[in-house]
Amino acid sequence: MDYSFWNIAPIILFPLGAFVINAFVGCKLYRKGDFISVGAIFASFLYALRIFKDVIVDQHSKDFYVHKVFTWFDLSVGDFPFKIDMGFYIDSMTATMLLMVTGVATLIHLFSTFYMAGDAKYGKFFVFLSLFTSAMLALVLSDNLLSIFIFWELMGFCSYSLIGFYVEKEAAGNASIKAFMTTRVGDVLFLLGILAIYNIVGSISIVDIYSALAMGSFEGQSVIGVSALTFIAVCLFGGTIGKSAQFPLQVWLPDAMMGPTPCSALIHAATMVAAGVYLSLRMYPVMVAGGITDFIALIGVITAFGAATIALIQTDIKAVLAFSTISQLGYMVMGIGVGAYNPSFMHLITHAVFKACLFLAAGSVIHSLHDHHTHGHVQEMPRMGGLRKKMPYTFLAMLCCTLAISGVPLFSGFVSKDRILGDALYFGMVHPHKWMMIVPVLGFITAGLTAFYMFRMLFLTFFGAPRDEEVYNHCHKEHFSFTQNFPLLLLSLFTLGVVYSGSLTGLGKINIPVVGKEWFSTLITMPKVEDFTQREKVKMMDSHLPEKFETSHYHVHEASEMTHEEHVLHKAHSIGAITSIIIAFLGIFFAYLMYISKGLNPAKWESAFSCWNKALKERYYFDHFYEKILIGKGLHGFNNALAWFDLNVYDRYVIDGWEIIAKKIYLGLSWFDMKIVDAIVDLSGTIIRFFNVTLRTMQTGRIQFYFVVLFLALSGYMLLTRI
Amino acid sequence: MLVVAIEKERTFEKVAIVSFLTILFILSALLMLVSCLALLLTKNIMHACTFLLAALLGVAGLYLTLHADTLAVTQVLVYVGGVVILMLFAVVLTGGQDQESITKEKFPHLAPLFGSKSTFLKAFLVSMIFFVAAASLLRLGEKEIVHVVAVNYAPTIQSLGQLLMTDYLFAFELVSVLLLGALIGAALIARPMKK
Amino acid sequence: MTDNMPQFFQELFHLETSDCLTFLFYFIGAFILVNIASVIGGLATYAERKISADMQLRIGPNRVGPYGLLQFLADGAKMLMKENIMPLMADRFLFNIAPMLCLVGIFATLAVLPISGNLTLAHLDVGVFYVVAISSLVGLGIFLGGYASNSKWSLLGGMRGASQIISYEIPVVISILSIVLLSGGTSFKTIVHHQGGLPHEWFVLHNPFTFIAFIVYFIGSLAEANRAPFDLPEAESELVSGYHTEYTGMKFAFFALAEYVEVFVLCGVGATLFLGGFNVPFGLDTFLSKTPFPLLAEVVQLGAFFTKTFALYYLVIVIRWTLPRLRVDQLMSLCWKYLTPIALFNLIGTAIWMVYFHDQSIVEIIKAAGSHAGGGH
Amino acid sequence: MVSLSSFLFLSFVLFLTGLMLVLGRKSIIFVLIGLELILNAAALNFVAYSRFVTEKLDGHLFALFIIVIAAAEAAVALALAIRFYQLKETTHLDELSELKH
Repeated sequence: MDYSFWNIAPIILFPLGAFVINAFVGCKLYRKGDFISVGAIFASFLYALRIFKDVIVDQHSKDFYVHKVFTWFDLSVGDFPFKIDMGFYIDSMTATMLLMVTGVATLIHLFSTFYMAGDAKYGKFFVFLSLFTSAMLALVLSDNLLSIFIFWELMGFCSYSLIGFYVEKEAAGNASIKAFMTTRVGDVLFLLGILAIYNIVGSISIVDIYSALAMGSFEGQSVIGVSALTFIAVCLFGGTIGKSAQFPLQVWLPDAMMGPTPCSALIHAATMVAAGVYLSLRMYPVMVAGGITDFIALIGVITAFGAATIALIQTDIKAVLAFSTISQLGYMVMGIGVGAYNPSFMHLITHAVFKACLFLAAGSVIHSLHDHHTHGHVQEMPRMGGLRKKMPYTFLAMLCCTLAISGVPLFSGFVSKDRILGDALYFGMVHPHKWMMIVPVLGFITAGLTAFYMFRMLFLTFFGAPRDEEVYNHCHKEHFSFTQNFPLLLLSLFTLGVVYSGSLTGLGKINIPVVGKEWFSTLITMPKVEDFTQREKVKMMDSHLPEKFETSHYHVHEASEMTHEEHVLHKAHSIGAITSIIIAFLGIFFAYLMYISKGLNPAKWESAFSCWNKALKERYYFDHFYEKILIGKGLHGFNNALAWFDLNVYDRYVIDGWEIIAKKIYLGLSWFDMKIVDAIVDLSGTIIRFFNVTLRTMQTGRIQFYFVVLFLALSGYMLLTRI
Repeated sequence: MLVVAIEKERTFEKVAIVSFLTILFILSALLMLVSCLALLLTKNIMHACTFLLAALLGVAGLYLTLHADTLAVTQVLVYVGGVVILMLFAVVLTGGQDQESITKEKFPHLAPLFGSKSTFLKAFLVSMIFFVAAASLLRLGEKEIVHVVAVNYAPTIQSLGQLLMTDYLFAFELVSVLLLGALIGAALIARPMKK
Repeated sequence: MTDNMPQFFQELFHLETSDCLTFLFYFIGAFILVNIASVIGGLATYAERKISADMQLRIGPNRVGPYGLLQFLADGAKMLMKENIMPLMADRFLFNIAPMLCLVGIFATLAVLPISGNLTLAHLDVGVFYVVAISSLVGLGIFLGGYASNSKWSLLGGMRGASQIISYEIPVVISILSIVLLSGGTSFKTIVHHQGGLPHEWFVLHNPFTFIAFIVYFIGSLAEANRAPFDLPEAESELVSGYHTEYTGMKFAFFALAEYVEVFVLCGVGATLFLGGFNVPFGLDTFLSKTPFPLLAEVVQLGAFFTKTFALYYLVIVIRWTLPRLRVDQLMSLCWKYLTPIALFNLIGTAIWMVYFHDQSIVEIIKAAGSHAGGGH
Repeated sequence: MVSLSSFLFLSFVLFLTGLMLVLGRKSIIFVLIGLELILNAAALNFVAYSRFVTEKLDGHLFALFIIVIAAAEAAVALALAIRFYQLKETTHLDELSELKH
């Protein structure tokens, strides 16, 4: 397929077009224009499919990439280069991301037509949804950091507007501002990173950054004392922390659940939060060169473990899912940290799929449970229970996804999480600092916790007796409806591990011939920086230029004897796999004990770990810390200090002082004017009067007298000039 | 009035011509000087006009000595035929010639310079001395020790006509405009006052 | 080759030309011409009285000399004996000078009058121009005469005479200019050479414009000489003979003589300019000059010139006794409103004619057309 | 011999008399006569130089123009004189003092 502009651009332009149409004429259209949004995203899904088929299935070469560029603006003056190019960068990772985003988005659009059916601002929802999807797709396709940053901000805006969709709820407004602000902190760091890169490399296109890295143009450079690479790596990772709600800045994601569930599904589960991880994946070579992989790993594992622990005691179904998202994102970041490049990307894809499915299922559950008193939807798990009979399809989807996320073999979760944990273990063993073993240990514990709280949620909602009779009776039996159940089931279909690993168990033990070899792991590998030095950019519009893509043969040393690391790696993986399976089932068993067979009494546990429990409820006091201390004491204090300075020092001395000086100058000037200028004026007056008197008598009025004067003057002149 | 024959092609011997010319020069110079003197002394305007006539004829004679025959004839035609008669008409039209004597001088001591005949003679002599002194002072004489060459007496009217029509065409046209202006202007100014 | 009278005499007497000798010859030449002119002037008075008498069916002077020919001498003698009276308050100096000026003005023009090929006193290159210039002195003389005699009539006569002469000088000069234009030079010699002997070769019949120029010239010269229809200055009835009322004796004779000689000169110039001057028809003079007696050529040329001049003179006299006198305003309007414009257009006409017909006269054009039509070669 | 300086002398005399007349005489006509003399003096100079020094006819032409312009000037001046007489009944120059301060 030829990668001309009009084969790639429609992916972005369809949702953008839908956004524009809906935004302006949406409300007048039939069904408020939802069919336009769905159709648009489906069209871009088809295009993405076409690219996916070409890149992954046809080319199937690890090094294939397409890089089409056009100059956005060129303000370079003299030898100062200030030229920003925009363009597309498509390689296997982009193709998969495109497919995942468009696929999930299409299904979510479909589901939201069901979920938002009765809503007053029905059309408006789709407007923001389309805008968001186009921004996300553009980010994935873009070839340089600046366009990534632009669409990054656009997504931030869409998430802000969608979180604050139910404007009437005051809490929703606060949550949207909170989300926007916290991500903004991350964005500032991200922008700093971009500027630093531009300052050193002179261009911010990914290809240029890689070639700069290869040529080592970063060495020796330093920004504010810190070595350039580490500074840039930290800043870029700061962006990821902000966007993917990592350790310090994860407070906004739980509150983001105020928005409608499909939006949470799409934005706060599958795509937007994944963007942070996608950025780190893209900039992985910079991170490695920056030497902050350990730091990343630590941040990842802390986030994962912290979020998992908080999820244990959550009662709201969406809160549980929110914290599980944070924890899984923590896993991905840890994967990057420990060097599991491919597994972390795979986990990103698989997590996007089953988390979206979980959220949609939760959405359909919430949608069907009505509370007569508040006329709102019930989200509290204690009021649910026993919905299995009422909502069989939702239950089925929920079950598959919960199995996937808790890492049960045969499911996609296990495939990706196990590889991450394996690499983490290997990382722990190989790492010079022994205490780094904590990373795999916490990783495995978090896996267990995940399994426990997911199944806790499952049992509380679908199993056991219905705790709230009235709600339960009112929930009508669910019959298969295309918009509600089809997306769920399709997504749950994709949670099967075989889809990604090509082997039944996911460990490559039992290969299934039809799917072919491990397509995922072979295609997406860490970008080798050296290859990028000689690849030039191809101008966007002049399609007659053949794209340059080398298909360097990835020399896979087949069955040569295993080097020492690989031996250790293999050993680590086998241990990792076994332990993770054990822990997963352990978690499930505990959940079963506690909630189905009531062997364990949750109340007793709570009382045992009361202080721990309270902390969990307060979400480790992060919110408290931010509101009270960081802002209350820090910012307000700083603000007051500034105000004081402005009032007392600046106004008093600078403004008023100037007034005094002005007065002095004025006095001097007036004196000068009086004494000197006036004197001169009078002088000229007297001179003129003097001349007037003397010259007047000359005019005798007799012509001959004038002749005489004339003649004398002339002759005098003649004589003088001659002598 | 002496009639001098100026041959067109043939040139007399140098001697003849030169002597002719000197005679002519002396006579016309004499005529001019005498008329100038008379002009200075006469009180009667009519006499002044006749003396002016004589002076101008003298100048015409001088032109002849300078081989400017066209100029001499033009001089006679324009001045004698035109200007002097005009002057005479003007004199008659402005009340004859008895205005001269009264001088309304405010500065009596300057009167001699502007009034009586004797001062004129004195003034004239003084100026002559002044001229001689100035000439010697400025060494006018030496500058052009010009040898008197017997220039063949080519008639000038032909070449003058050509010059007028080629190099000085602009001046020629300008003069025509000037004359037109003078013509109309004079006629207009001298119209009798409508009392 | 002799060119003018002094050289003619030198060759005649084969004398070596020295300075004072040439001067002498010029003097002799001048003397002869002046006398001839005065005699002609005198005869003119006689002729006029005879012709006027004849026109009025009376006899005219026949007492003095054969057929009254010597009448003018008698008049001259009378003038000499008359007492020179000068008006009391007259301006003595100007009173005496005025007649002198007139006479000088006229006799000076004789120098250039082209009597014959060799006998003209001086072939001035600016001949025509010179005649016009010097003849303007007459106007001055008349005015001064009028003014100097300190009487109202003579003053009026003098002013009228002067203004008449000045204003008629313009049409005369312009008509002369058209002839000068045709002949390409202002000397009489070139003008005469441009004309042939036979009438059709004369300038008068050269083209219609020159014919009109001749008429304008003739009228102008009449006015310039204060003759006949324009003799206002000495109009007997109103101004008691105008400017020379106070003049008696020889001064009056000067005025009268000046007047008659001026008419002769103007007719001579007219003849030269328009009627072919001393050209003899059928190239007789060139033929005779080759014969042993070159003098005969001169005589023949003289004869041609004088016959033409006297013809014109006769015409002038006849006009005097036929046309009534013009009023002053008619006189002035005739000059400025009719003659001058006609003369100007005439000048432009001749210029156009010259450019268009390449200086050919009508007869030549007809001949050329004829030969051209007949298979011209 | 007749040389340039003699002509210069003559023109100077002319000029001087002209100047005397212009400055000395009270009647307008006298002033104009003086003016004519001055102009003629200049023209004479031109012709003298053209004859003795340059041998070209430009001097003659210049003198020609001087004569023509002098004639025009004389005409206008005399017209003014007549108008002056009509206004002031006298030709005495001192009457012409309106421009006094």
